Amino acid sequence: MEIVLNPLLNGFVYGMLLFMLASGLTLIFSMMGVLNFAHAGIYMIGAYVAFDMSRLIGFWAALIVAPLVCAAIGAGIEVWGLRRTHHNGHIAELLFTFGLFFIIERGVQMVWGMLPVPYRVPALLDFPLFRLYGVDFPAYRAFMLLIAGGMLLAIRLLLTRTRVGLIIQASLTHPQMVSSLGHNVPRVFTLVFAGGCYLAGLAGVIGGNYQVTEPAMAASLGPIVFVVVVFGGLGSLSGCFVSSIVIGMVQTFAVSIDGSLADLLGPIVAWIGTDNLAGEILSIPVSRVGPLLPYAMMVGILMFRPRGLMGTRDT
Amino acid sequence: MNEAAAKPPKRSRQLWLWAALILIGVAMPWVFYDWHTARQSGFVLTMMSQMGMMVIFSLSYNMLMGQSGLLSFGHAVLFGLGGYCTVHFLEAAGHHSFPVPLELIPLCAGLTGLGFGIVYGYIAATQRATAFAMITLGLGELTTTAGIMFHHFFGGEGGISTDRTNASSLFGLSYGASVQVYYLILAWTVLAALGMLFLTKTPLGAMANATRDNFERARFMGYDPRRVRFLQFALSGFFAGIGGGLYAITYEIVTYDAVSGALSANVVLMTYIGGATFFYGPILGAILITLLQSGLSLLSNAWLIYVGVLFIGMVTFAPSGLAGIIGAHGPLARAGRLGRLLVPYLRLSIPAFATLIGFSGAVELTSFLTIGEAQGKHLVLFGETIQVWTPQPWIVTAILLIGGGIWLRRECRAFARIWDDLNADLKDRSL
Amino acid sequence: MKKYLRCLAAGALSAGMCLGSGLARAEDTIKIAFIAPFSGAFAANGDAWLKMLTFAMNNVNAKGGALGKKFELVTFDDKIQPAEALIQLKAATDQNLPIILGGIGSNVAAAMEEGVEKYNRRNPEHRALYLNLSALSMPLTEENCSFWHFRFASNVTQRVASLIKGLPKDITKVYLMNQDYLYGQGVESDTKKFLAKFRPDVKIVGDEFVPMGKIKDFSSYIPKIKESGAQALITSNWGPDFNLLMKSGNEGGLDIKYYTFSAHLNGGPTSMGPEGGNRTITVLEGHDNVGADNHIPTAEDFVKRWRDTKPGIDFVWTNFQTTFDMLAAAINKAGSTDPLKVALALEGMQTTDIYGHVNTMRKADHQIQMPLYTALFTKPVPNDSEGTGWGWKTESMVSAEDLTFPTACQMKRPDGT
Amino acid sequence: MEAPALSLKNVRKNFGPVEIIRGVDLDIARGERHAIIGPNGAGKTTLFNLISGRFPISSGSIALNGTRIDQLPPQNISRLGLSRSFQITSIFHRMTVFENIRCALLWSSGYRYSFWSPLWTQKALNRQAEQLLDELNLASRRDLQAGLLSYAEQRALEIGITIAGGATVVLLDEPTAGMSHSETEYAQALIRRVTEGKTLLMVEHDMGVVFGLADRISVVVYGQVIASGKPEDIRNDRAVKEAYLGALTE
Repeated sequence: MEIVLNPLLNGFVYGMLLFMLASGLTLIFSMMGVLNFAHAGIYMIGAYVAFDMSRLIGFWAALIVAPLVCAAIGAGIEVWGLRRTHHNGHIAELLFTFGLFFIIERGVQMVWGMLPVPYRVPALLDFPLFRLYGVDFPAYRAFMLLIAGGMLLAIRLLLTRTRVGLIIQASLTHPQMVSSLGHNVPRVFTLVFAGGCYLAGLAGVIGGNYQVTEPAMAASLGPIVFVVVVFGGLGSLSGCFVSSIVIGMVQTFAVSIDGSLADLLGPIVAWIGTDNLAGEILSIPVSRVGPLLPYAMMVGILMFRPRGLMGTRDT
Repeated sequence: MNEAAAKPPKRSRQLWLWAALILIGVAMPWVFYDWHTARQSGFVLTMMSQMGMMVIFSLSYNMLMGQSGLLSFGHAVLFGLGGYCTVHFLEAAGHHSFPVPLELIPLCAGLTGLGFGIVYGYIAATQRATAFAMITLGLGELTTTAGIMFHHFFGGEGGISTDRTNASSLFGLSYGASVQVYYLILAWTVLAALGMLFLTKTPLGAMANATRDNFERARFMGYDPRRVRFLQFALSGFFAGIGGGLYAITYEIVTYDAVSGALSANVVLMTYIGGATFFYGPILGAILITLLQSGLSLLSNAWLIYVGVLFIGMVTFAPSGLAGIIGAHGPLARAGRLGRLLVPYLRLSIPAFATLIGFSGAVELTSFLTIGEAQGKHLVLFGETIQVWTPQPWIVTAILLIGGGIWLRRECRAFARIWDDLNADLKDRSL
Repeated sequence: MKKYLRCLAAGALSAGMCLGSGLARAEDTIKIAFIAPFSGAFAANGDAWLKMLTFAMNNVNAKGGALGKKFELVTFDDKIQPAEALIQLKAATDQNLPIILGGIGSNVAAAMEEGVEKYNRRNPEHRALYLNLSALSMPLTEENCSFWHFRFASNVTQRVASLIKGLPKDITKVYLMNQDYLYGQGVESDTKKFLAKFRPDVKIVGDEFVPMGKIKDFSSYIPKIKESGAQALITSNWGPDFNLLMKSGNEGGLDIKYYTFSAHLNGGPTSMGPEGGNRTITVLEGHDNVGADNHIPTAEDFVKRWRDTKPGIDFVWTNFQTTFDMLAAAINKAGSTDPLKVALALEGMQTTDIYGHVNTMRKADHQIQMPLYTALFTKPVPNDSEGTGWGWKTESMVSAEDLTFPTACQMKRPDGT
Repeated sequence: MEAPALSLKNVRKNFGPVEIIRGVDLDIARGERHAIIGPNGAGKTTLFNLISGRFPISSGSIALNGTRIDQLPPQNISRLGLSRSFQITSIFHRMTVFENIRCALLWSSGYRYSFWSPLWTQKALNRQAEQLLDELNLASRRDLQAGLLSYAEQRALEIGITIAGGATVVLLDEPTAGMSHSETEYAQALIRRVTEGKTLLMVEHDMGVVFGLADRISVVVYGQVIASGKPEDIRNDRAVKEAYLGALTE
């Protein structure tokens, strides 16, 4: 039990962080067809802004303000950038966000320097909440779960109970339909993009001190978020949620497995020997390749089911 | 391809242009020859060699991006694997078990690239558009990590190295001197470019364009778009492999950087900035980006920002890249009206220059505020240290940037009017 | 108004802005090339290295430099890419800068060592000399060793040996965790080797490899470590892989010591902060409190002058000073900056470092032999690191003699030497 | 006896719970010009999509010259000699008009996926493409990007692409939709000319075109063929009248 429960809990926390990032991305992707490469960049900005603000006005105020800053940046990007490239097609939009990511990454280095900044968990939450088989579970992680859960609830309510939410929901599955119904689609686009960036910013605020706030944080998390979104499927928030948790779990569980293919195929490996590439690949334990599994999963699912786990449309 | 339909008189002119470009390539090492020390400029040679292989690489990328409408984020995998194999070939040549002269080793690298292209292409070509992009991203990530993890083939993060003089030569050259390697690269670049140009004029090339424009229609004409994508991917792997082989021959070491996402991203930038809709666009892009990378990075720490802004600017305002901008002047040039644009261009250039300076000033000042500070450097111009903490330079920069920007906007509108008038006039006459 | 005009003129050229000390250079200097990443993921290291190097160089210049000339650094950006480093190598040799400093990133260092070796073979009239400041991987001075490469930092084996020798007697159970690439694998095998040799009483209760830079949450490792009953974790993880590991450990209530190799590098103390206090031990060439701890006036003066420049980081690479001291001595001895003569002069050279120890450049493999320290991140200390309030306090020192190991290097020497 | 050019047997198609095509039986003889008419949303275009393999059918069978084609992907159906056009113009926008036509000729000329035969030396192929351009009256637009053509010209190109490959069975989906009166007349003549000797199945709203071209007409309403016969029979069919009037009064 203890082998399972701890990774389960931690995988869940990590999965929730992924979900906060991925939910915004999936909203943007499903509706506008743009895989926003700059999304993880916004996450990073969120973390850095929160770091600065938590020193000026405290963590709790930063929790409110920093995501709003990110939302404003997102709205700006949509209005002054993406909208202008829209008529050149999705590829151009994707490349636009791709270039934007370059600039954000370098810009952050220019403004905040290249070294990690000491963005720490607020003292109020810096205590172990409970012990599980001798390992502490920090209160901050519980707080993260709380925020992520609250956010999930808020998105659900927003999408199902408000007019804007209904339009967005319809746009997720039938983007052309909604625009032909005469809704101001550009405004909805801006709203969704800003909303997605808000979520990324919020993830940055609570993820920045859960991990390390440094200029490489975006580049290292970005691809994984893509994997989550693509794996979960286009136009499906629940798919996104499931795939976030699955990938969070896979990444955390894989490291606790010490076996390798060689253990299963003992005699064959003995015959091949470990002194060549094939033997080397076979004798690598699962715990070492664990973090690669999501990519393999993504490639696999795209080959055979391009709409992802629970998607409504092909990617 | 637009130029496929180029009119005969233009084609001969183009031919001269290409001949001139090759001639420049041949002459370049001697322009930078240092007669005092009787040495070639190693920097220029290496940079030109880099340009050569990047030209091949980005042209091969454009077989996917421009010609087939496939956005790959893992193209460096094919390039780098070609490079890795070349190192192994050269090592084998050192043990006399690989009797291929150095001149032909890029061809072997190309064949391995083709092999990997077939394997990766089989997986990636199942999808198109964003799904294709994501598959290539995943494959690239997997391969890069494998490159760091496995030692027998990839040599870990230290990479594997070799000696190009191991191999024999058809012409009795040693290939010790970089200038010999440079000419080898130049020859292969020309060959590969011709090869890829040829491919655009074949049924497969035509169908690649067709599936790019409308893959569904292609199916109703009897073609399987997946097969077209697959063949195009594999063939582009062949040329990327040649590029990788030349990389291995030039640097004699291949590390995981050669398969990494950074290089894959770079080739996207090169191809797009150069212009993916024209065959020759990536050539321009590769040359420009290599210049920026090796040249601008000597001057400014923030060179990546400039490249990023250039890229975004291109995506937003000139989606057909540099080649597109040049191409747009074609009709006017043929009509002999290019002179009419001289004054508007001059008018445009002043605010553009001011904005550029304001922008780079802002970037450099910010960069010196943080990074420069970290390096303990000072911003020095004309022997005078600029105090980045004083307001004057910031005010000047802000005036240039904002004022120049507003002025530029106005001039741009005026320019657009003149441009439209001229083109409309031209159209009227031709009808 | 005039001032503004001048600024305008200055702004007019800011597009083509120059790095560093600018255009008005005195011609009569010995220029040294420094090829390092100034952009990309490792740019922070390039910056920090440059700062320390410049300080070390100024110290030598203050004593008169070499051959009556002052030293000057010319920087080249390799973007932590081997290919780019080789282009910049050509740029440096074009500018007749035969002496090249470098050493950030083992991949780049391996490419540079090979590149210089081949370059010298093919251009015997214009050779280059590669002085490696900080790339630690073993092959550089073992199977790939080159006459034209000198390593001015202790290598992986020496570092691991000093860590094992400095391991307190009461620690009997250790857990190994290393990144899954050449460096981490080297540390792991050396750790096992030296534990068996020097500390047969210590039991290895866990041995783990993690993929580099891929793990975002180390908490799944914590139960494993806890369960193993380890008292200490020996890890070569650096950057986020170390910081995240310790963060997860602390949050999970893991009460063990972390024996590391890189926690002292620039940015390390900031990211550890109080969380790393009294539990992080690192192996280093020196730190800002060695002088104060042992009352070495030269070192105290050195640190004081260093801190007066407000560098924001500790001077942990004390071997940078040794590098410049040796280089100046070698150039004086050779009477020129000819790479071959300087290289021959460097072989077997001995100088005294700022702590008063004798450092030797071994002829057989061009590997410096110098003492190493292990230090604990603690407070209070005379000089704290990066303004955190915490700093390094020496735990143990292992002399150069104890870190001298046989080499497998079979160096191909130039003809007639 | 010779198998019909196209034979549909009890073809059904549902999207989710909604059945769009509800058991269509249709035989089209070789060389016949057959028009399908019916109110909007009757499932005419869906029927085309099923025949040409764009969507898989839910049940039933479709045979082309006696060969089952209902399980084949579109490219294989096309190779068996069935070609179709689209209601929404579907051409290669960024290629020239000439290249559009030449691409459509490639498979049937046996080039397949060749990457070794340079197109500029393929005299016969190029001549054939030029000829077709003349036939389509598009010769003057030869080197223009297809996306820049006028609407009527694009429709002509659409038909050109459809018949270029030498298919024996041609499906045209509203070839004259959105055309002016004179354009329609021109298109009608064009269709008559280029489909000479072929089996033609077309969906069309313009009754002038339908009665001008078709040998036989089928009426599709709510996913079923309610009537099929000679033009004059259809004109007098009561069910058809009801369906149409019903549709109009809705």
